[in-house]
Amino acid sequence: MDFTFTDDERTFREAISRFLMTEAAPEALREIWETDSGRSPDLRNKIAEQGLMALSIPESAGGLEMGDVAWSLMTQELGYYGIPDSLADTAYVSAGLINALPDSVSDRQGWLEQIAEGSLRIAIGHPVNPLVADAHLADFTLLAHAGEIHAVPRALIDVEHNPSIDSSRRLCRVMWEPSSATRIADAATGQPLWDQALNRGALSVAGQLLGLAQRMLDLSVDYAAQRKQFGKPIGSFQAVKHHLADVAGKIEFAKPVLYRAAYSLQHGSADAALHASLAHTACGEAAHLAARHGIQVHGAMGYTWEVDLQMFMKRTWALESAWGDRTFHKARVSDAVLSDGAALGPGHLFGRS
Amino acid sequence: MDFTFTDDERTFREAISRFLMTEAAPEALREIWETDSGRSPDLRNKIAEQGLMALSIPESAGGLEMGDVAWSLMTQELGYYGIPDSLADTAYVSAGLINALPDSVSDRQGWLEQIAEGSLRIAIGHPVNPLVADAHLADFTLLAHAGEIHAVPRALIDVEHNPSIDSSRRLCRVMWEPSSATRIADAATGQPLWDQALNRGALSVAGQLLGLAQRMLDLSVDYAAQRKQFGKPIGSFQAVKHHLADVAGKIEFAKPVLYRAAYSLQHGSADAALHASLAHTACGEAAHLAARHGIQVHGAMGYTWEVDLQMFMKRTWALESAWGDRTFHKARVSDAVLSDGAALGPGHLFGRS
Amino acid sequence: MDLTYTPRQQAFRAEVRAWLVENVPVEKLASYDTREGFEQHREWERKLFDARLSMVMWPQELGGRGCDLTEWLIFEEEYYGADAPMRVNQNGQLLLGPTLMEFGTQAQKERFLPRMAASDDMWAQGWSEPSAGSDMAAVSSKAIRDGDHYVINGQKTWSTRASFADWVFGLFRSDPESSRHHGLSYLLVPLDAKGVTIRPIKALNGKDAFAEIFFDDVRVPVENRIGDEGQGWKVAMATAGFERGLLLRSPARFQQPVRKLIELYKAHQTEADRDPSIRDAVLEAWAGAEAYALSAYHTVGRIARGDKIGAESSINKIVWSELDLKIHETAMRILGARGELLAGAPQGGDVDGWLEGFLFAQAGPIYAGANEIQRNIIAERMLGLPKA
Amino acid sequence: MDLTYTPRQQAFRAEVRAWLVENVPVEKLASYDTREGFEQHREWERKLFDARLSMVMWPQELGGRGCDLTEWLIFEEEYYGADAPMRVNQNGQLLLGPTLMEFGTQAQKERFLPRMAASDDMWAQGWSEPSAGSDMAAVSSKAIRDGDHYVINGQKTWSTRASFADWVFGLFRSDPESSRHHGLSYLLVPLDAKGVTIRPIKALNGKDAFAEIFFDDVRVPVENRIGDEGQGWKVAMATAGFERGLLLRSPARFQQPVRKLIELYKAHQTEADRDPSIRDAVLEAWAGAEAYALSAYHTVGRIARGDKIGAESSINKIVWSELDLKIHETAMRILGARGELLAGAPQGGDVDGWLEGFLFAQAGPIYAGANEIQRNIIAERMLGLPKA
Repeated sequence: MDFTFTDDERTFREAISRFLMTEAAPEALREIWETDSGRSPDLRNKIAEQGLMALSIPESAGGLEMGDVAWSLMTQELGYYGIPDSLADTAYVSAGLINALPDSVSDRQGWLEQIAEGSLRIAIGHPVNPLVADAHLADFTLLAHAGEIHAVPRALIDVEHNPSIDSSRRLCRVMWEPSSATRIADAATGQPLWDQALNRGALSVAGQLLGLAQRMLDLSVDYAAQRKQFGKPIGSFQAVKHHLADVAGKIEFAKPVLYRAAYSLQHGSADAALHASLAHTACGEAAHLAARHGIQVHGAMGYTWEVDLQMFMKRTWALESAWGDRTFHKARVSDAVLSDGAALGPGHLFGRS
Repeated sequence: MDFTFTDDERTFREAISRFLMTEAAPEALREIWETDSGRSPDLRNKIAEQGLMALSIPESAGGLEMGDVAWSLMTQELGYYGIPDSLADTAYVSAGLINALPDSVSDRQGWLEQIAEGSLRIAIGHPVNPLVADAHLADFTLLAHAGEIHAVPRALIDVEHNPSIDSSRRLCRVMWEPSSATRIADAATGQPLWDQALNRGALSVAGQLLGLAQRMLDLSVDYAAQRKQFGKPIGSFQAVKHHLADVAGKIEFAKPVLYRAAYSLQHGSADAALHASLAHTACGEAAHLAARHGIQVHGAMGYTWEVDLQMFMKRTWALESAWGDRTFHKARVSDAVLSDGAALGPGHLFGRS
Repeated sequence: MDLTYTPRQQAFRAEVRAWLVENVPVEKLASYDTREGFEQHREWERKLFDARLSMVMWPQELGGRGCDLTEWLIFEEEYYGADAPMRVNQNGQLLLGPTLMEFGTQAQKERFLPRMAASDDMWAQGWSEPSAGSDMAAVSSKAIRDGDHYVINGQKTWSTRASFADWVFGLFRSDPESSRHHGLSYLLVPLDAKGVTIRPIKALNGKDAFAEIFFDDVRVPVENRIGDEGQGWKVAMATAGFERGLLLRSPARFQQPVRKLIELYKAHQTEADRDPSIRDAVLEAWAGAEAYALSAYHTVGRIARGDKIGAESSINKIVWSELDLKIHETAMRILGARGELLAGAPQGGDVDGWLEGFLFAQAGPIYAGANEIQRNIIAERMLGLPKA
Repeated sequence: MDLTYTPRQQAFRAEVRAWLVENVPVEKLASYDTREGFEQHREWERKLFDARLSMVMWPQELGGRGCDLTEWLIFEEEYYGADAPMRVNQNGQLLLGPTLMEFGTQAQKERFLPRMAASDDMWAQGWSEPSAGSDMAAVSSKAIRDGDHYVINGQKTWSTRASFADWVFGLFRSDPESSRHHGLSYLLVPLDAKGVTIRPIKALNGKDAFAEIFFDDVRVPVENRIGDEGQGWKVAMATAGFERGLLLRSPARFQQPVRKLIELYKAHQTEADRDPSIRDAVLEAWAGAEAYALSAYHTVGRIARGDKIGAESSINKIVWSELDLKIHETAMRILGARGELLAGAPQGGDVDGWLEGFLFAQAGPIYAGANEIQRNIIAERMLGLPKA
């Protein structure tokens, strides 16, 4: 029993955090969002140079062969710095799915190598998401057809843009025709991989939401410590303190929920779905509260476009319902916990193997 | 449209309040609870002298012929001063039921007169309550048998006591045999009266809960203004202020909900059940919050037997589930609001006539 | 207690309803936080005024109908029930209007009120300054007397839709030696005056919902002052009472979205019921709107009877702002993944105005005095707890 | 990260489980807030001690087994999972015990710790004074040095079960000129000493759960002092850290009632589901207990790795106390009208211990530092916000 991260994992996280702090400052993100594609190939290349795209790629394909547990730290950084969807969708969720494909899929090895080196952008159209993020500029999109997995090149899809309140989001309705040429897995192979991808997507979002929560808390603490009203920093008022203390509490207690879920997924636990859904709801609650109390503490400033808080709030409100909305995940938790013979109570914390 | 009380109603309320303030102080109540019966005939006689027992009795039977609207003020006083169940059960709920009986019930007029003069104590065993309050010392108990109404003298029932956390409660399981001798209304007549009695009982409890909430708020404000910690009255700390402000808000906004329900009941509105259930939940929430924040503000003192707060908290926790628990009333609200064709939205506030 | 409407009240309701059926635009107006939408709303207000439905409580001679508060509640029920456009000139009509009626000279009333009711003049408020926030007395903008003019220098901020408005009203420090509540004067300033610069502030939704107003040697004549010189605080506070708070957010404004929330819930019930908290939240929202409306009628009755309404207005502010959040949070939960889509997104479906409403609801607990301040007021003025 | 138990941990779990199956009393012990129940619990503690299961983390030579925190978590899971009796001597074992281990002399350790582990000595704590509340440094009870004794005068209050206990520990002002945190000494006082008077304080449930302790010229020898004279505050604070907070409320203590709450809900599901918030609250309670347990394991891992745990203990306190309230509130909602019945009421049915637990849960947000204070600590020490 050791519920901690390795030194490697922690060191890597710190490096990524330092890197993003300078390379993905809010001003830079705002500029990127103003572009047509909403994405910066330059930033993405730099991130790939840091090795992040290779995180969970097997060593045999040039990767670092870490897993969901390491991603549970990295996704927090992606959230904290508001990194757009395509990165985690490619390097974490799609990479996980492709890695689990049978060797018989001829492109598998090549794709993994390209992901690791940062030259491939993949969108993923899981049925739980009504729209596909970043399909407009992905090299190909992984799409589902009755359980089958299709890898559909950009040229073979039509996209219809759906603007989101989160300016960093690029959501597409994808129109396409399934064919044997695009199919890379039949339904028997594909469905379990889609199920896994759902859990991985949910954890990706959970980690990002936790990072967003921390970012909004940090912004709010800074603001409350500086902003004065009635002759005092507003952060000295008990009401403000208690708002932010509650956010800190939610964040601290959501972390281990996320980490257990990542571990369960990485180790193929039978409870992975339950744990992932609980993580999605716990991190979502933390982020939702951080947004609410964040704007409250910021006062009217928090309601403006120019103060950075808005970027992270809006991303929170968008991601809360990504890879399964709250209703979806709460229902999965409810079904599992209330099922006959569910293993509950002391001693059952780490689930079935 | 006039959503206010008459001068008569308000004057009477103030008189009752002044009377109970001196005659039903907490020390006196504690003494009464220590007695075997848990009731004080002396206090009850004095209350009758004030005219309260006669409040909704017709003038022809020596009463004041006021109605549910007036009772919505009086029940708050009963709650504020922690007056035991039998008073409202007799003078309000049972009196309402008896008053609605057909003239053919020979005892009807006599009972009304005796209620008005304070010489009759009636318990009422509505099926919504698993136990009957004060049946052990009632002259007779109104009991239901498949919709029929029976008035069963004390001698014809057996009671089994069930101690409550609220020391003022005397809850009895009542064992009895229906017979034609005790039947005062058949099912066709009786069922609508039982339904009305349920609404009246719910309103009786709602008013008392609101009074309890106000009492707990007042006790907490007094305590917070006097008690010092860290060199200041704890009432000067924002957290304490906000706790108590929230309670005040709940109370203020529950009042008109109660008053509308009383009006609907008095005027036989088709929405009386919905309005009564909403009042029960709104007043219950106010009282529940007043208890929680009350004990929090009182700190360890609030957890003791000797500080009066406990009397009103425990009565709150008991009454919250009397005459329909929260689940029951929320379900009635839900059924009505979500029913097809429910009249919702602006302009439908006062319901169907 | 009589909870029925008089024949006169019923007739008024019928008249308002009939007029609205006839006149409410079928197509939704553009957002009034855009120039285009602002002018569309001005036109609508003009139409309301022509039907003497713009300010129903104002006296006949000012273009109103002398309605009482109960009739106003009825008007609002019909207005929101008909999904009529949002009111664009409320800062003038609800904040400045009553102030003028109480403190304005006859000339001022005649000059400003009818044009305000008709929205010929659109008003922005100038309460906040950059370092003030919820502390309304932190005024540093100066208005120095120069003969029969004041010369204004300083800055106001958070002025709603000032980018499009015609006039601004606010407090200015006419005694430069004074501090806090003292030495302030209540002035009306045309926004096209020389020396006025307006810088829009983009809101969360990217629209120019607010503006900063800079005053650089702006000259306004003394007849633009309401009340006495140096008495601005008293003037501003005198009409900040309960009634105005109620006018700002009529119950119908929440009853109507709750009705729609219930419809939204029913349309998605099978999915929504998988999270039982949604049905509960829908019913809580309904109960909240009911309680808010009942409280309004109750208060109107008490006002009519002559009761003084005090810190209850702070409770009101907290209740409606939290209710509005609850309504929109719940709608967003029901909409799930589609909730983030902007109006006009092809896959938006019945996302409708819920997202915009959700964003706007975020401001509720902040503006018009942050809810933390309101809770202090309740605790100190209503419950008598000691100041910190 | 490795979330599996080692064979050694599994074997320990199996051993504890087997022992508990064999030994946990079939009939529930009487409440330890009564003299009778207190002595029943003392007997049970003695039995635990004989099996070296009383203080599993204490060293072998003090009657423990030198377990680490993970093994302790396992022990607690089995203990609460077996519905074993509540621990009656925790004030001594968890508060004074670690203090003695860190600051006690060898002689003090040998004199007090084994008897504490065996509950031969039952300990009451003497932190609070009548005017102190959450302000622990507001100590006015005096302990004046007189040769090799201290002479104690003053009063302590809120001393849990002091009516039945053998000893009390607490802070006393040994320097009469000092104030606040200075000049305090940490003393151990036998409750049968001359000059000690105990007045029980009845709790909400009518039981003598607390007491006031009056000291009237009570003489205790200097060897009953822990740490240096005047250094009592440092001694008291040094062991008030996270670990102790965790020990006070192990996750299993909430996982077990949540398991029962789910059973209660399922037994009443048809009725309970008529209010959808009940199912939601049941699941929230489960999620809360999971998160609390996960946080404990995570923290234990971090402590093992050498991380410093700071203001997180304040979060812990808030979380478990609010979780406990939620669990019991929800149970009371499910029980409805029967919830008010005392244990032993003929119609109580499965009301069981829920009411007692509900009452006790009310104290959670108050004792061990009120939650308002904990939130201040989080904001100031963890987030760095300025003091008021």
